[in-house]
Amino acid sequence: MWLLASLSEGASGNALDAVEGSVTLALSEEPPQLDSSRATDTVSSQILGHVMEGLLRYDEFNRIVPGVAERWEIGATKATFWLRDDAFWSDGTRVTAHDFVFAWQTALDPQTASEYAFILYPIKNAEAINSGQLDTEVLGATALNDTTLLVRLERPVAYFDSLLVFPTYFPIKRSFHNEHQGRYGADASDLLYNGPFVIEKWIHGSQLRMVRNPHYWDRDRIRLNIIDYAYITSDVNATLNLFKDRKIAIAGLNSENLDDALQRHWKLERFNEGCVGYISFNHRSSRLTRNRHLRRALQLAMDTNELVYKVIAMPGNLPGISFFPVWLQGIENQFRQEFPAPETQVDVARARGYLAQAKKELGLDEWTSLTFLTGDRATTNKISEYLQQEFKEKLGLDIKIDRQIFKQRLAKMSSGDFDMVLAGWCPDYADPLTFGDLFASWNKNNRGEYSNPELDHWVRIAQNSLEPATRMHAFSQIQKIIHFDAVILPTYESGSVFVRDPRLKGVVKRAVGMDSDFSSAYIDG
Amino acid sequence: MEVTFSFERTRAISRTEVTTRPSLSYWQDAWRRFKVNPRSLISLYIVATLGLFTLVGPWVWTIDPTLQDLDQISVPPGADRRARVVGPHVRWEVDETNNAIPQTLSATQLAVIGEATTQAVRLAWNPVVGASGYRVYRGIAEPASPDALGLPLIDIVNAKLTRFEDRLDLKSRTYFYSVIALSSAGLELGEYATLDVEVTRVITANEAIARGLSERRGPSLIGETVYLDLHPLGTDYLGRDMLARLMHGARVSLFIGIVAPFLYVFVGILYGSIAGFAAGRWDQLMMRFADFVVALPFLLFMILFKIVFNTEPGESGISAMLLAMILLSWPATARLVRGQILQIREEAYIGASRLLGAGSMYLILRHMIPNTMGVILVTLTFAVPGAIFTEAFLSFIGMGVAPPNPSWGSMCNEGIKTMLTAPHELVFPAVFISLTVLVFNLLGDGLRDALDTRMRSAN
Amino acid sequence: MANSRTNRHDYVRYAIKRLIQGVITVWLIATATFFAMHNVPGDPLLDEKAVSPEIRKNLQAKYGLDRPLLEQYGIYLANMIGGDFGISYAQENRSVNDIIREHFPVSAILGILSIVFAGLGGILFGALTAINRNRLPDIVIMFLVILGISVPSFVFAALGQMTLVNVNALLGTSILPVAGWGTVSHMIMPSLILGLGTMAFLTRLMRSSMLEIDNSDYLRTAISKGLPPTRIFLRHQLRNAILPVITVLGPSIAAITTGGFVVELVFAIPGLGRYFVQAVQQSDYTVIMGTTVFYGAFLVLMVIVVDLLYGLVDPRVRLD
Amino acid sequence: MTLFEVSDLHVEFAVHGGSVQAVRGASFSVNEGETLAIVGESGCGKTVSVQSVMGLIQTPPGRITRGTAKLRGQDVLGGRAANGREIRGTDIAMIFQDPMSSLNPTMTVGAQIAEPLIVHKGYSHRKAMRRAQELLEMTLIPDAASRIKEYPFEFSGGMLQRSMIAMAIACEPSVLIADEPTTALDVTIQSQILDLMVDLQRTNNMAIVLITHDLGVVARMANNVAVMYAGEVVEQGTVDDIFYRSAHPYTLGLKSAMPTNQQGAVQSLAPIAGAPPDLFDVPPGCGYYSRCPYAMEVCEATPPKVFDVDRAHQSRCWLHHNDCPLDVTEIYRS
Repeated sequence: MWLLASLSEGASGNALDAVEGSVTLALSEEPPQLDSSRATDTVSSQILGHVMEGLLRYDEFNRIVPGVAERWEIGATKATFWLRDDAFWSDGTRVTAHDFVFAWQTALDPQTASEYAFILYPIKNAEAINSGQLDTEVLGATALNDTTLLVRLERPVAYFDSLLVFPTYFPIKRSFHNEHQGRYGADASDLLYNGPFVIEKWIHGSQLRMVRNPHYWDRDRIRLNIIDYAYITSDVNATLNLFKDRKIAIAGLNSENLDDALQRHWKLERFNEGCVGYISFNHRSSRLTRNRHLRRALQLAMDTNELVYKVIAMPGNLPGISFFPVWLQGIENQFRQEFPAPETQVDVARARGYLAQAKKELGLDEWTSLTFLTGDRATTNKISEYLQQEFKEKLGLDIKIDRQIFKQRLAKMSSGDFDMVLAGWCPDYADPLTFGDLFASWNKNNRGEYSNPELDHWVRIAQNSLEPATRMHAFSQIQKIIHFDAVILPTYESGSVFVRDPRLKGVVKRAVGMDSDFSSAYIDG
Repeated sequence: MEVTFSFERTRAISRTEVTTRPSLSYWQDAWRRFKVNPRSLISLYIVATLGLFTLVGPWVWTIDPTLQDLDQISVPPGADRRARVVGPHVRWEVDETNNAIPQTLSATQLAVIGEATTQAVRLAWNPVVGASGYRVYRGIAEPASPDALGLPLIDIVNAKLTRFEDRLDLKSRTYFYSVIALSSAGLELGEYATLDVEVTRVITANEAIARGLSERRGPSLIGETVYLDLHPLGTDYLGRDMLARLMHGARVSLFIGIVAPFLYVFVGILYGSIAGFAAGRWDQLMMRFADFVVALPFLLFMILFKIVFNTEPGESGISAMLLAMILLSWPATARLVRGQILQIREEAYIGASRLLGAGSMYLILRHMIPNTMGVILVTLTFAVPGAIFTEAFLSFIGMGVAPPNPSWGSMCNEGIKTMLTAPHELVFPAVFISLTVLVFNLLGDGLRDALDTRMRSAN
Repeated sequence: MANSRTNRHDYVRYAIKRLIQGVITVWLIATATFFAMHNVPGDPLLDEKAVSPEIRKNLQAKYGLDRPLLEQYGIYLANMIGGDFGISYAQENRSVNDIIREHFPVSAILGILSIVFAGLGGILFGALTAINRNRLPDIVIMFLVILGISVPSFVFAALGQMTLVNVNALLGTSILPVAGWGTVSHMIMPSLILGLGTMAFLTRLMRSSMLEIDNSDYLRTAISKGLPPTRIFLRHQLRNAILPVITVLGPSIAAITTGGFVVELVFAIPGLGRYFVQAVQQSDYTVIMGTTVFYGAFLVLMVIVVDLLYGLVDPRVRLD
Repeated sequence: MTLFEVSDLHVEFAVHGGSVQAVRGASFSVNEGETLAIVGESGCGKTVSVQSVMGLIQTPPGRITRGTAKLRGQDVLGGRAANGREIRGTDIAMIFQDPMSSLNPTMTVGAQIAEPLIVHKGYSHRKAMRRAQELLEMTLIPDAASRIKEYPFEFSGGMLQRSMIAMAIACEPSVLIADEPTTALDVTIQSQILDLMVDLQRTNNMAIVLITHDLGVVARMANNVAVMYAGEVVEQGTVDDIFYRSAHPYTLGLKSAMPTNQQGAVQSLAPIAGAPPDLFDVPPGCGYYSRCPYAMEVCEATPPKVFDVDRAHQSRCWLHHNDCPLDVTEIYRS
């Protein structure tokens, strides 16, 4: 058994080793799924981003640059990709267009039951295949030859290139996948890599060690030889202690241990994670929160500045104004600069007016309590207790906090067993639509079952148009509806602070895809 | 000198012996020995104080435990509470373009605009040659090197915007703001400029009025120095008064910490003594059932009990938890008591009293259980902290006391996070839990010595 | 005339009988957990991003969740007896067998080490406090015991790790690793922390039972034989006082294995505790069943070992 | 010279509100090969005296305030010689009243017998166990070979007492103190144990200090007798002195409370009225004053001195004072 064998050598090396070119880090949890056709979470995409490469990739300035594809053209109805001839798998064989077709067909195959299959729907017949109406062979992606891939689109997609970076679009070699039937992605030996690194050793729950992939076509660009995730724990203090003990090179901080980090004169860095926290209302007819004036009253009573600056108290977090986060690109530069979001000043008097109006419209003589569903993470506890008290003091509303563990919370969200829920949404791809379509009436993630034909109309436009101006205008209309109809109340745009060993340079943090990219990192001094 | 004795006969028989040693009944003697033992006396005093603290406390210290004071978050006891009243925060209309021509290589003339208060600190500086943006840091000490400028507050991506308003978690202390230019690629350029800023604590007028800190109203209120609410034991992560929360938390934690253990130890004693007394086949069966209960996944069944009880969301699930704890935590005591009973069962006095016609139940209750008192008291004293922390763990998953109501265990859970920076949030609840456990231990010791008849003669 | 004393043959027969009972107990545990698990709301296939009905249908078919509960139970039991604990929902391609094979030994070693720490410490300190009763060592150790049980284990874990970091910083080299697993030096601090609570409990128990045998006649006989105090302590006092301590070792192993979750989290140890709690949060049926059955079996085994140990130490207990 | 002598022994127990003078100046001695019986009602201090000499009482609350104990002239008070050598188990051994609870339940009988040999004589374990088997055989326990491997709960009361004796004589002690060895046993076993003790005494020339409240046992076993009452030795002398020439009213009372087995003797037993004094509040004069039919004023106020009635026969009673008007011989003839 591995445990006894490794009793002698321990993972006690130092965080950075310039000679060996090795970096030691910690992972917040064991990557649950390394089969790219079925991966869903950030930790798995963090690893996949280093060991696999799609048609395109992000460079260190977050620009989309060639990956396995040397050249590509994306039109309204089809896209063509010309693959480079020096892209190899880690077993020395060439990466061909067939590998992409096979990967996408597998992801859409109902048998695979991949929860992220919907991200392939822009490709022709994808949705029909995934719902079992069509056979996988008729997918609109065909390999004309080994190095050219033709993709026919279901509808024009302005942001198709930013989708191709997503793990579900990564290639999978058919023969290898079939050999490892059922166990593809289960262990280091059950994966074939075409990215900058390969997984050399994976001891589940304990260590995941990646080393340089000699077969990678762009290997000269990679300056690190070893990326060793030697510790796996979700306890923030534990990772900080490992950093203090110089065992890992990067550690995340929370508001509680900020001062401790400051006193140690470390190099602190801030990163805007790109996710949006918000209060989601239950718009079902059986719930009080269907009433617009009640939601507007809550909107006017909530002071997101106080929430972010005093309660969350972490740099990198921005007060919630719009459901579209600041980093989203608009036509020329940031969407929020070109289409500023309507803002509300806290106005308790007007809020109470709306409340009284809501009471009349709902025909209530006394307000009953509202159920505020939350998860069990530390930050959500603090925020929910703060909001509960604010709404009680300013509006006299009795809010009951229903704290649930992860799966129970999801069950209640799906069954609508809540009035308000503290939720959050992170982007899948770098386009406002990943936020914009969330409250469309047909979207299953619209757990509050909000349906507004006008909003649906704008979402359709944003989905089908290729014109940036029309799409951005559509998103600004969606932004107005969300605000004035108080569909949801944005609370904060999430950010994080982390400490880094100053000698480790070139680490790129991104809002979309893998959150820290070490492929362009290097050790200096 | 020869002493003469009188050898006259006396009627000796009539003089009956007057016993002078004070005779004590069992309970009197037990009480006397209990009183004289210093440890149990201490425990009685602590019980009294805890009782007062829990029951009378909230009437004396009437601060609402859920009232948040966001100007005093995680404030240690005895912190300075002076604050000056100011108007509400006004948005800082920043003229976008500062088209002064950048001459210098570092952000010179870094200065505070207006007054630096806990409401906002407004900074301005001169544009830097070649800068396409600026990064503002805030440190709590003079920066030693460019790599230790402190907390990065913001990355300004517009070279002309040389203004910044900091409102993040400002406390009344000295901050060291540093500004450094950014290249187009976001890398830090050239020298950093640092400015130390003394931040004074302020409170908005309507907040002061809402908290009743001053009788004045209107303009005469602005500028007045008021004292914020007193928090003798400091405040927690949402500025709520620790003393009030400890008092209200005591009700939940002491109730759970005392009632739950008594109940499930009682069940354990009964179960264990029956198993021990029955011995043979029954004993085997009952012990195997005890193993079964111990091995059940605690968390899963706690959730199940909460569902069974369908406690309203937001209601305190104390009764569900109490039942769940009773049903799941008795085996340890049962196993221990059974072990003792198996030994006692062999004793001669058991046979004797059975000969005198004592029924099984009487035997168990009158003869066997009192003799396991030592062990029972020990398990009891350990069940108390166990119950308190189970409640804390469960309220973490929404089972125990519903937020915003406090309990000692949940306060410990929260306090652990800020252990380094705000230790008082962890120390106070932990001390109170330790006191409760101490009381039970000393009481346990005192009772065991007092009740143990074998100790009767020895002092 | 005298009742017969257990001999080697009895032990083997008794152990086999207990093992059979153990299997039945584990089966009962599995059954109770299975039905409790399915009555708790929450669905293993739910995820943050909602799953379209078709995909949900595929997933349910794949895991057999669409079949009636009793049928699922039958399938599950058949597989379990065949040694196949199924595949985890949350980590689709890892079989529960792998999870248990890789992580159970870690938790077991951690659990056993902390029991050994707790046992030795408990007996040693318990005896120490009993021998010099109401004098300084007694009071000091009693204070530490109270501290040991009234401060939650996650506080001790955090404090323990922090002191390790400072000590390593002070000495310049890391004498004990701050976290992680692999070498023996990784196991010391975590198992010590995990065993603290039980050690405090065993100390009190030992003290109480030592005091009880202080007045016993056989102790007086031993003294009248002029035996040296150490021999009296080892062969007469300790052997009799240890009995209640052994009885409680069984259940406290359960407390330690479940308590392991916190220590495994703080010290980044790849134990089963983490999977145990995450499985319940994720409603990951197969992992819940796998971990519960394995923990249940481990516990039942430990209780049998404790009872056999008890039979060895106290001959009066007839193993029938 | 006398083998083992205890003189002027005072033992006090601290209790609530004062202290109990359990032993108020007891003195007794025994020679090699002889048996001294210490007899008296329960609570007269006989067990406390021997246990305190052997250092078996818990201090606190018990404490030896005065007195000496000499073995062959060497002071052995508290069970250890002046130079620290352990006397207990080697030179002086002890057996107790309740054999059922006097052996360690978790150790085999053989091991417990072998222990003194291993500790004091340096025997190896195997040699000690072989010797233990011989000792058991000496105490007439059947099938000793398998018995040494058995545990105390597998023995009957009589067998346990035999093992206790075997354990006591393991190191051939010169003095065996038997604290009511047969009280807990039924009569048939009782006489076997007493015969065994006599045989062992003869073979090892061992002195026995026998504590009992049964005059029958005294008559059968003792060479000399010490009668104790209320923490003092009120009369001491040879067994014939005590039985036929008793010189203390309490001894008379004891004898009249004992049935005789002469044929046809019709005799009503006369119990001694009243109860022994509470030693918490020691009476000023003679302890027996309140129950003594011949009590005199001097007895009430002044504690009696020890009078030599005969060469080795003393009595602590004012009747022997030459000024005493009563005819002593007349009293004691009955």
